[in-house]
Amino acid sequence: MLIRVTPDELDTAEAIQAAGSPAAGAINVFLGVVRDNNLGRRVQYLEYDAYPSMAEKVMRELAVEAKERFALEDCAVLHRTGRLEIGEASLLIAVSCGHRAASFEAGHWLVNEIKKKVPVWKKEVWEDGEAWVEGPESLGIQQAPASMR
Amino acid sequence: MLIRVTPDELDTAEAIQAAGSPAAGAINVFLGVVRDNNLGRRVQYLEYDAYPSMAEKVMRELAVEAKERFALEDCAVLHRTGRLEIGEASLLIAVSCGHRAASFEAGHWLVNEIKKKVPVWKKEVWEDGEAWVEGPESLGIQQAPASMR
Amino acid sequence: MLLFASVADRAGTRRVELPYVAGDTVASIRARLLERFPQLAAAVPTLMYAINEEYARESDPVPAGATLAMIPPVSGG
Amino acid sequence: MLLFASVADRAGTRRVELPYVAGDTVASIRARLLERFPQLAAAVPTLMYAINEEYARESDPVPAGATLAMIPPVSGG
Repeated sequence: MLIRVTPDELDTAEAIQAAGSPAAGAINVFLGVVRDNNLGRRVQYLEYDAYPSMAEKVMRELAVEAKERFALEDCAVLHRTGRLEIGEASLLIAVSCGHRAASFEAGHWLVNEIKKKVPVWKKEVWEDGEAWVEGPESLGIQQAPASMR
Repeated sequence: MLIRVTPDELDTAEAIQAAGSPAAGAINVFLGVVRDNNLGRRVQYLEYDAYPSMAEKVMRELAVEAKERFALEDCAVLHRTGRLEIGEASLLIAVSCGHRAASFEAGHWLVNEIKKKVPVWKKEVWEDGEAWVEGPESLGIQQAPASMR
Repeated sequence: MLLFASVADRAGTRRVELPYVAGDTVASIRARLLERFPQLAAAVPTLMYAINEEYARESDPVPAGATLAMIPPVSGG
Repeated sequence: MLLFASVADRAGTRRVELPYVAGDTVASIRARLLERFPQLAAAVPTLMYAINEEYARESDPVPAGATLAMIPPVSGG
Protein backbone atom coordinates (compact mmCIF):
# COMPACT_ATOMS: atom_id res chain seq x y z
CA MET A 1 0.00 0.00 0.00
CA LEU A 2 1.46 3.33 -1.08
CA ILE A 3 0.20 6.49 0.66
CA ARG A 4 1.90 9.84 0.10
CA VAL A 5 1.40 13.59 0.33
CA THR A 6 4.16 15.26 -1.62
CA PRO A 7 5.12 18.48 -3.41
CA ASP A 8 6.64 16.38 -6.22
CA GLU A 9 5.00 15.37 -9.48
CA LEU A 10 2.82 12.25 -9.09
CA ASP A 11 4.15 9.20 -10.91
CA THR A 12 1.39 7.06 -12.40
CA ALA A 13 3.71 4.17 -13.24
CA GLU A 14 4.95 4.05 -9.64
CA ALA A 15 1.39 3.98 -8.30
CA ILE A 16 0.33 1.22 -10.70
CA GLN A 17 3.41 -0.76 -9.75
CA ALA A 18 2.67 -0.29 -6.04
CA ALA A 19 -0.98 -1.26 -6.42
CA GLY A 20 -0.31 -4.28 -8.62
CA SER A 21 -0.62 -7.92 -7.61
CA PRO A 22 -0.37 -11.27 -9.45
CA ALA A 23 -3.98 -11.98 -8.42
CA ALA A 24 -5.27 -8.71 -9.90
CA GLY A 25 -7.19 -8.82 -13.17
CA ALA A 26 -8.15 -5.16 -13.12
CA ILE A 27 -6.39 -1.97 -12.15
CA ASN A 28 -8.30 1.28 -12.00
CA VAL A 29 -6.43 4.56 -11.87
CA PHE A 30 -7.99 7.92 -11.17
CA LEU A 31 -6.21 11.20 -11.73
CA GLY A 32 -7.62 14.46 -10.48
CA VAL A 33 -6.08 17.03 -12.81
CA VAL A 34 -6.03 20.81 -12.85
CA ARG A 35 -8.71 22.06 -15.22
CA ASP A 36 -8.45 25.39 -17.01
CA ASN A 37 -11.88 26.46 -15.76
CA ASN A 38 -14.20 26.12 -12.76
CA LEU A 39 -17.78 27.31 -12.43
CA GLY A 40 -17.35 29.51 -15.47
CA ARG A 41 -14.05 31.18 -14.53
CA ARG A 42 -10.71 30.71 -16.27
CA VAL A 43 -8.22 29.17 -13.86
CA GLN A 44 -4.51 30.04 -14.24
CA TYR A 45 -3.17 27.57 -11.72
CA LEU A 46 -3.99 25.97 -8.36
CA GLU A 47 -2.14 26.14 -5.08
CA TYR A 48 -2.67 23.20 -2.71
CA ASP A 49 -2.24 23.50 1.05
CA ALA A 50 -2.33 20.39 3.26
CA TYR A 51 -1.90 19.11 6.77
CA PRO A 52 0.45 16.44 5.43
CA SER A 53 0.81 14.08 8.39
CA MET A 54 -2.94 14.03 9.07
CA ALA A 55 -3.74 13.84 5.36
CA GLU A 56 -1.60 10.72 5.02
CA LYS A 57 -3.23 9.25 8.11
CA VAL A 58 -6.75 9.80 6.76
CA MET A 59 -5.76 8.57 3.28
CA ARG A 60 -4.35 5.41 4.83
CA GLU A 61 -7.52 4.82 6.86
CA LEU A 62 -9.63 5.23 3.73
CA ALA A 63 -7.34 2.95 1.73
CA VAL A 64 -7.59 0.26 4.40
CA GLU A 65 -11.38 0.60 4.43
CA ALA A 66 -11.55 0.44 0.62
CA LYS A 67 -9.33 -2.64 0.57
CA GLU A 68 -11.71 -4.40 2.96
CA ARG A 69 -14.95 -3.13 1.45
CA PHE A 70 -14.12 -3.89 -2.21
CA ALA A 71 -11.79 -6.89 -1.68
CA LEU A 72 -8.89 -5.01 -3.24
CA GLU A 73 -5.58 -6.73 -3.78
CA ASP A 74 -3.76 -3.48 -3.08
CA CYS A 75 -3.96 0.26 -3.62
CA ALA A 76 -2.04 3.53 -3.81
CA VAL A 77 -3.26 7.02 -2.88
CA LEU A 78 -1.12 10.10 -3.54
CA HIS A 79 -1.91 13.78 -3.20
CA ARG A 80 0.27 16.59 -4.39
CA THR A 81 0.75 19.97 -2.70
CA GLY A 82 2.04 23.37 -3.77
CA ARG A 83 1.56 25.11 -7.09
CA LEU A 84 0.02 22.97 -9.87
CA GLU A 85 -0.31 24.03 -13.48
CA ILE A 86 -3.20 23.17 -15.84
CA GLY A 87 -3.07 19.48 -16.76
CA GLU A 88 -1.00 18.41 -13.75
CA ALA A 89 -2.34 15.72 -11.44
CA SER A 90 -3.23 16.69 -7.87
CA LEU A 91 -4.69 13.33 -6.84
CA LEU A 92 -3.67 9.86 -7.97
CA ILE A 93 -5.50 6.72 -6.91
CA ALA A 94 -4.68 3.23 -8.14
CA VAL A 95 -6.58 0.15 -7.01
CA SER A 96 -6.24 -3.45 -8.10
CA CYS A 97 -8.65 -6.33 -7.70
CA GLY A 98 -9.75 -9.59 -9.21
CA HIS A 99 -12.50 -8.22 -11.42
CA ARG A 100 -13.26 -4.97 -13.11
CA ALA A 101 -16.56 -3.85 -11.56
CA ALA A 102 -15.12 -3.62 -8.05
CA SER A 103 -12.11 -1.69 -9.36
CA PHE A 104 -14.36 1.07 -10.70
CA GLU A 105 -16.50 1.12 -7.55
CA ALA A 106 -13.46 1.24 -5.27
CA GLY A 107 -11.78 4.04 -7.22
CA HIS A 108 -14.95 6.12 -7.27
CA TRP A 109 -15.63 5.54 -3.58
CA LEU A 110 -12.07 6.52 -2.69
CA VAL A 111 -12.16 9.82 -4.63
CA ASN A 112 -15.46 10.75 -3.02
CA GLU A 113 -14.24 9.96 0.50
CA ILE A 114 -10.91 11.69 -0.05
CA LYS A 115 -12.67 14.84 -1.21
CA LYS A 116 -14.83 14.80 1.92
CA LYS A 117 -12.30 13.87 4.59
CA VAL A 118 -8.66 14.49 3.75
CA PRO A 119 -7.29 17.81 5.10
CA VAL A 120 -6.14 19.34 1.82
CA TRP A 121 -7.24 22.67 0.39
CA LYS A 122 -7.01 24.21 -3.05
CA LYS A 123 -6.72 27.86 -3.92
CA GLU A 124 -7.83 28.87 -7.40
CA VAL A 125 -5.80 31.60 -9.00
CA TRP A 126 -7.46 33.58 -11.81
CA GLU A 127 -6.19 36.46 -13.89
CA ASP A 128 -7.91 38.95 -11.60
CA GLY A 129 -7.90 37.33 -8.18
CA GLU A 130 -7.83 34.16 -6.19
CA ALA A 131 -9.92 32.17 -3.73
CA TRP A 132 -9.61 29.24 -1.39
CA VAL A 133 -12.16 26.65 -2.40
CA GLU A 134 -14.09 25.72 0.73
CA GLY A 135 -15.90 22.46 0.34
CA PRO A 136 -15.74 20.40 -2.82
CA GLU A 137 -17.81 22.48 -5.18
CA SER A 138 -17.90 25.97 -3.70
CA LEU A 139 -16.34 29.03 -5.25
CA GLY A 140 -14.68 29.72 -1.92
CA ILE A 141 -14.09 32.97 -0.14
CA GLN A 142 -13.52 35.53 -2.80
CA GLN A 143 -10.67 37.85 -2.15
CA ALA A 144 -9.96 41.17 -3.75
CA PRO A 145 -8.30 41.01 -7.17
CA ALA A 146 -4.53 40.64 -6.87
CA SER A 147 -4.06 44.04 -8.50
CA MET A 148 -5.88 45.75 -5.61
CA ARG A 149 -3.95 44.19 -2.74
CA MET B 1 -8.09 9.95 -29.78
CA LEU B 2 -5.62 7.09 -29.64
CA ILE B 3 -6.77 3.64 -30.82
CA ARG B 4 -4.31 0.80 -31.22
CA VAL B 5 -4.02 -2.99 -31.39
CA THR B 6 -0.39 -3.91 -30.90
CA PRO B 7 1.95 -6.74 -29.88
CA ASP B 8 4.00 -4.20 -27.91
CA GLU B 9 3.77 -3.42 -24.22
CA LEU B 10 1.02 -0.89 -23.48
CA ASP B 11 2.30 2.47 -22.27
CA THR B 12 0.05 4.03 -19.63
CA ALA B 13 1.82 7.40 -19.73
CA GLU B 14 1.31 7.61 -23.50
CA ALA B 15 -2.40 6.82 -23.15
CA ILE B 16 -2.89 9.39 -20.40
CA GLN B 17 -1.04 11.96 -22.48
CA ALA B 18 -3.18 11.16 -25.52
CA ALA B 19 -6.43 11.31 -23.54
CA GLY B 20 -5.56 14.52 -21.70
CA SER B 21 -7.07 17.95 -22.30
CA PRO B 22 -6.77 21.35 -20.57
CA ALA B 23 -10.52 21.20 -19.89
CA ALA B 24 -10.29 17.82 -18.17
CA GLY B 25 -10.56 17.68 -14.39
CA ALA B 26 -10.63 13.89 -14.21
CA ILE B 27 -8.81 11.11 -16.01
CA ASN B 28 -9.84 7.52 -15.49
CA VAL B 29 -7.54 4.74 -16.57
CA PHE B 30 -8.47 1.08 -16.70
CA LEU B 31 -5.96 -1.71 -17.13
CA GLY B 32 -7.03 -5.25 -17.79
CA VAL B 33 -4.11 -7.31 -16.50
CA VAL B 34 -3.20 -10.97 -16.68
CA ARG B 35 -4.25 -12.66 -13.46
CA ASP B 36 -2.50 -15.75 -12.11
CA ASN B 37 -5.81 -17.61 -11.80
CA ASN B 38 -9.21 -17.96 -13.47
CA LEU B 39 -12.22 -19.93 -12.30
CA GLY B 40 -10.06 -21.81 -9.85
CA ARG B 41 -7.20 -22.76 -12.21
CA ARG B 42 -3.64 -21.45 -12.05
CA VAL B 43 -2.84 -19.54 -15.22
CA GLN B 44 0.75 -19.54 -16.53
CA TYR B 45 0.30 -16.99 -19.27
CA LEU B 46 -2.23 -15.79 -21.85
CA GLU B 47 -2.00 -15.72 -25.61
CA TYR B 48 -4.15 -13.10 -27.38
CA ASP B 49 -5.34 -13.48 -30.94
CA ALA B 50 -7.04 -10.59 -32.75
CA TYR B 51 -8.47 -9.43 -36.03
CA PRO B 52 -6.41 -6.25 -35.71
CA SER B 53 -7.92 -4.03 -38.40
CA MET B 54 -11.50 -4.84 -37.39
CA ALA B 55 -10.63 -4.64 -33.68
CA GLU B 56 -9.29 -1.11 -34.16
CA LYS B 57 -12.38 -0.18 -36.17
CA VAL B 58 -14.76 -1.42 -33.44
CA MET B 59 -12.65 0.17 -30.70
CA ARG B 60 -12.78 3.48 -32.54
CA GLU B 61 -16.57 3.26 -32.97
CA LEU B 62 -16.96 2.56 -29.25
CA ALA B 63 -14.60 5.40 -28.33
CA VAL B 64 -16.58 7.82 -30.50
CA GLU B 65 -19.82 6.66 -28.90
CA ALA B 66 -18.35 6.98 -25.38
CA LYS B 67 -17.07 10.47 -26.15
CA GLU B 68 -20.55 11.54 -27.17
CA ARG B 69 -22.46 9.66 -24.47
CA PHE B 70 -20.31 10.78 -21.52
CA ALA B 71 -19.16 14.18 -22.84
CA LEU B 72 -15.54 13.07 -22.79
CA GLU B 73 -12.79 15.50 -23.66
CA ASP B 74 -10.80 12.69 -25.23
CA CYS B 75 -9.91 9.04 -24.83
CA ALA B 76 -7.45 6.27 -25.67
CA VAL B 77 -8.14 2.55 -26.15
CA LEU B 78 -5.32 0.07 -26.66
CA HIS B 79 -5.35 -3.72 -26.80
CA ARG B 80 -2.30 -5.91 -26.81
CA THR B 81 -1.87 -9.19 -28.71
CA GLY B 82 0.47 -12.16 -28.47
CA ARG B 83 1.87 -13.78 -25.35
CA LEU B 84 1.26 -11.90 -22.09
CA GLU B 85 2.76 -12.83 -18.75
CA ILE B 86 1.08 -12.49 -15.33
CA GLY B 87 0.77 -8.82 -14.38
CA GLU B 88 1.06 -7.49 -17.93
CA ALA B 89 -1.72 -5.28 -19.29
CA SER B 90 -3.83 -6.59 -22.16
CA LEU B 91 -6.29 -3.70 -22.29
CA LEU B 92 -5.67 -0.04 -21.55
CA ILE B 93 -8.41 2.57 -21.55
CA ALA B 94 -7.93 6.22 -20.62
CA VAL B 95 -10.76 8.75 -20.65
CA SER B 96 -10.77 12.39 -19.64
CA CYS B 97 -13.68 14.65 -18.81
CA GLY B 98 -14.69 17.66 -16.80
CA HIS B 99 -15.84 15.84 -13.70
CA ARG B 100 -15.06 12.56 -12.02
CA ALA B 101 -18.37 10.68 -12.03
CA ALA B 102 -18.59 10.59 -15.83
CA SER B 103 -14.97 9.44 -16.07
CA PHE B 104 -15.74 6.33 -14.02
CA GLU B 105 -18.97 5.65 -15.93
CA ALA B 106 -17.28 6.07 -19.30
CA GLY B 107 -14.36 3.83 -18.41
CA HIS B 108 -16.65 1.12 -17.11
CA TRP B 109 -18.99 1.34 -20.11
CA LEU B 110 -16.04 1.10 -22.49
CA VAL B 111 -14.56 -2.02 -20.88
CA ASN B 112 -17.92 -3.75 -20.93
CA GLU B 113 -18.56 -2.89 -24.59
CA ILE B 114 -15.04 -3.82 -25.64
CA LYS B 115 -15.38 -7.22 -23.98
CA LYS B 116 -18.63 -7.80 -25.86
CA LYS B 117 -17.77 -6.49 -29.31
CA VAL B 118 -14.08 -6.26 -30.15
CA PRO B 119 -12.75 -9.26 -32.13
CA VAL B 120 -10.00 -10.33 -29.75
CA TRP B 121 -9.60 -13.75 -28.15
CA LYS B 122 -7.57 -15.01 -25.24
CA LYS B 123 -6.13 -18.45 -24.75
CA GLU B 124 -5.36 -19.50 -21.20
CA VAL B 125 -2.30 -21.64 -20.77
CA TRP B 126 -2.09 -23.78 -17.63
CA GLU B 127 0.55 -26.20 -16.47
CA ASP B 128 -1.40 -29.16 -17.90
CA GLY B 129 -3.26 -27.76 -20.90
CA GLU B 130 -4.72 -24.73 -22.56
CA ALA B 131 -8.06 -23.38 -23.77
CA TRP B 132 -9.46 -20.59 -25.85
CA VAL B 133 -11.82 -18.57 -23.72
CA GLU B 134 -15.06 -18.26 -25.65
CA GLY B 135 -17.20 -15.45 -24.35
CA PRO B 136 -16.14 -13.20 -21.53
CA GLU B 137 -16.38 -15.55 -18.56
CA SER B 138 -16.35 -19.05 -20.02
CA LEU B 139 -13.67 -21.65 -19.46
CA GLY B 140 -13.48 -22.13 -23.20
CA ILE B 141 -13.00 -25.28 -25.18
CA GLN B 142 -10.80 -27.50 -23.13
CA GLN B 143 -8.07 -29.15 -25.06
CA ALA B 144 -6.06 -32.16 -24.12
CA PRO B 145 -3.16 -31.50 -21.76
CA ALA B 146 -0.09 -30.36 -23.67
CA SER B 147 1.77 -33.47 -22.59
CA MET B 148 -0.75 -35.67 -24.42
CA ARG B 149 -0.64 -33.89 -27.76
CA MET C 1 -11.79 -16.00 -45.56
CA LEU C 2 -10.23 -15.25 -42.17
CA LEU C 3 -10.30 -17.67 -39.25
CA PHE C 4 -9.31 -16.88 -35.67
CA ALA C 5 -8.61 -18.42 -32.28
CA SER C 6 -10.26 -21.83 -31.71
CA VAL C 7 -11.65 -21.91 -35.27
CA ALA C 8 -8.21 -21.31 -36.77
CA ASP C 9 -6.76 -24.00 -34.50
CA ARG C 10 -9.39 -26.54 -35.55
CA ALA C 11 -8.98 -25.74 -39.24
CA GLY C 12 -5.20 -25.67 -38.93
CA THR C 13 -5.10 -22.41 -40.88
CA ARG C 14 -5.92 -18.71 -40.39
CA ARG C 15 -6.74 -17.98 -44.02
CA VAL C 16 -8.80 -19.88 -46.57
CA GLU C 17 -9.22 -18.83 -50.20
CA LEU C 18 -12.77 -19.61 -51.36
CA PRO C 19 -14.10 -18.14 -54.61
CA TYR C 20 -17.30 -16.13 -54.06
CA VAL C 21 -19.92 -16.09 -56.83
CA ALA C 22 -22.80 -13.72 -57.46
CA GLY C 23 -25.63 -14.55 -55.07
CA ASP C 24 -23.34 -15.95 -52.39
CA THR C 25 -24.30 -15.18 -48.83
CA VAL C 26 -22.42 -15.69 -45.57
CA ALA C 27 -24.35 -18.94 -45.12
CA SER C 28 -23.62 -20.33 -48.58
CA ILE C 29 -19.91 -19.62 -48.28
CA ARG C 30 -19.88 -21.08 -44.78
CA ALA C 31 -21.42 -24.28 -46.22
CA ARG C 32 -18.50 -24.57 -48.66
CA LEU C 33 -16.06 -23.94 -45.82
CA LEU C 34 -17.62 -26.82 -43.82
CA GLU C 35 -17.23 -29.18 -46.80
CA ARG C 36 -13.51 -28.55 -46.61
CA PHE C 37 -13.30 -28.40 -42.80
CA PRO C 38 -16.07 -30.60 -41.35
CA GLN C 39 -14.37 -30.30 -37.94
CA LEU C 40 -15.66 -26.70 -37.78
CA ALA C 41 -19.32 -27.78 -37.65
CA ALA C 42 -19.41 -27.82 -33.85
CA ALA C 43 -18.35 -24.16 -33.75
CA VAL C 44 -21.09 -22.90 -36.09
CA PRO C 45 -23.82 -22.30 -33.46
CA THR C 46 -21.63 -19.74 -31.65
CA LEU C 47 -20.07 -18.04 -34.68
CA MET C 48 -20.56 -14.45 -35.73
CA TYR C 49 -19.45 -13.09 -39.10
CA ALA C 50 -17.85 -9.96 -40.51
CA ILE C 51 -17.85 -8.70 -44.07
CA ASN C 52 -15.11 -6.14 -44.66
CA GLU C 53 -14.62 -5.67 -40.89
CA GLU C 54 -18.32 -5.06 -40.24
CA TYR C 55 -20.48 -7.53 -38.29
CA ALA C 56 -22.87 -9.28 -40.72
CA ARG C 57 -25.80 -11.72 -40.70
CA GLU C 58 -25.86 -15.21 -42.17
CA SER C 59 -28.27 -14.03 -44.85
CA ASP C 60 -26.15 -11.05 -45.95
CA PRO C 61 -24.80 -11.17 -49.51
CA VAL C 62 -21.01 -11.21 -49.82
CA PRO C 63 -19.80 -8.94 -52.63
CA ALA C 64 -17.00 -10.18 -54.89
CA GLY C 65 -13.62 -9.26 -53.45
CA ALA C 66 -15.01 -8.80 -49.94
CA THR C 67 -13.16 -10.12 -46.91
CA LEU C 68 -15.29 -12.54 -44.91
CA ALA C 69 -14.29 -13.44 -41.34
CA MET C 70 -15.56 -16.09 -38.94
CA ILE C 71 -15.77 -14.55 -35.46
CA PRO C 72 -15.90 -16.94 -32.49
CA PRO C 73 -17.27 -15.52 -29.22
CA VAL C 74 -14.88 -12.72 -28.32
CA SER C 75 -12.91 -12.72 -25.07
CA GLY C 76 -10.69 -9.66 -25.16
CA GLY C 77 -10.00 -7.25 -22.35
CA MET D 1 -2.12 25.20 17.13
CA LEU D 2 -2.05 24.68 13.37
CA LEU D 3 -3.92 26.88 10.90
CA PHE D 4 -4.42 26.15 7.22
CA ALA D 5 -5.61 27.64 3.93
CA SER D 6 -8.04 30.57 4.33
CA VAL D 7 -7.73 30.53 8.12
CA ALA D 8 -3.94 30.76 7.97
CA ASP D 9 -4.26 33.59 5.44
CA ARG D 10 -6.66 35.55 7.65
CA ALA D 11 -4.53 35.04 10.75
CA GLY D 12 -1.33 35.81 8.86
CA THR D 13 0.30 32.73 10.37
CA ARG D 14 0.18 28.93 10.09
CA ARG D 15 1.17 28.20 13.66
CA VAL D 16 0.05 29.72 16.96
CA GLU D 17 1.49 28.77 20.35
CA LEU D 18 -1.28 28.80 22.95
CA PRO D 19 -0.73 27.23 26.40
CA TYR D 20 -3.33 24.54 27.18
CA VAL D 21 -4.39 24.04 30.78
CA ALA D 22 -6.11 21.11 32.47
CA GLY D 23 -9.81 21.19 31.59
CA ASP D 24 -9.25 22.95 28.25
CA THR D 25 -11.49 21.81 25.41
CA VAL D 26 -11.36 22.57 21.70
CA ALA D 27 -13.95 25.28 22.32
CA SER D 28 -12.12 26.98 25.20
CA ILE D 29 -8.85 27.08 23.27
CA ARG D 30 -10.65 28.34 20.19
CA ALA D 31 -12.09 31.17 22.32
CA ARG D 32 -8.55 32.25 23.26
CA LEU D 33 -7.51 32.04 19.61
CA LEU D 34 -10.35 34.37 18.64
CA GLU D 35 -9.24 36.92 21.27
CA ARG D 36 -5.92 37.16 19.46
CA PHE D 37 -7.36 36.85 15.95
CA PRO D 38 -10.89 38.30 15.96
CA GLN D 39 -10.82 38.22 12.15
CA LEU D 40 -11.23 34.43 12.35
CA ALA D 41 -14.72 34.68 13.89
CA ALA D 42 -16.44 34.51 10.51
CA ALA D 43 -14.76 31.18 9.76
CA VAL D 44 -15.88 29.46 12.99
CA PRO D 45 -19.25 28.15 11.75
CA THR D 46 -17.56 26.06 9.04
CA LEU D 47 -14.52 24.87 11.02
CA MET D 48 -13.71 21.32 11.97
CA TYR D 49 -10.99 20.38 14.46
CA ALA D 50 -8.30 17.78 14.87
CA ILE D 51 -6.47 16.70 18.02
CA ASN D 52 -3.25 14.83 17.24
CA GLU D 53 -4.36 14.32 13.61
CA GLU D 54 -7.73 12.88 14.57
CA TYR D 55 -11.01 14.71 13.90
CA ALA D 56 -12.45 16.00 17.20
CA ARG D 57 -15.57 17.73 18.57
CA GLU D 58 -15.74 21.20 20.11
CA SER D 59 -16.44 19.65 23.48
CA ASP D 60 -13.46 17.26 23.42
CA PRO D 61 -10.75 17.85 26.04
CA VAL D 62 -7.32 18.73 24.68
CA PRO D 63 -4.53 16.92 26.59
CA ALA D 64 -1.38 18.84 27.48
CA GLY D 65 1.16 18.63 24.67
CA ALA D 66 -1.47 17.72 22.08
CA THR D 67 -1.46 19.28 18.64
CA LEU D 68 -4.72 21.06 17.88
CA ALA D 69 -5.57 21.99 14.28
CA MET D 70 -8.30 24.16 12.80
CA ILE D 71 -9.65 22.44 9.69
CA PRO D 72 -11.56 24.62 7.20
CA PRO D 73 -13.86 22.77 4.76
CA VAL D 74 -11.56 20.53 2.78
CA SER D 75 -11.23 20.79 -0.99
CA GLY D 76 -8.59 18.31 -2.05
CA GLY D 77 -8.66 16.00 -4.99
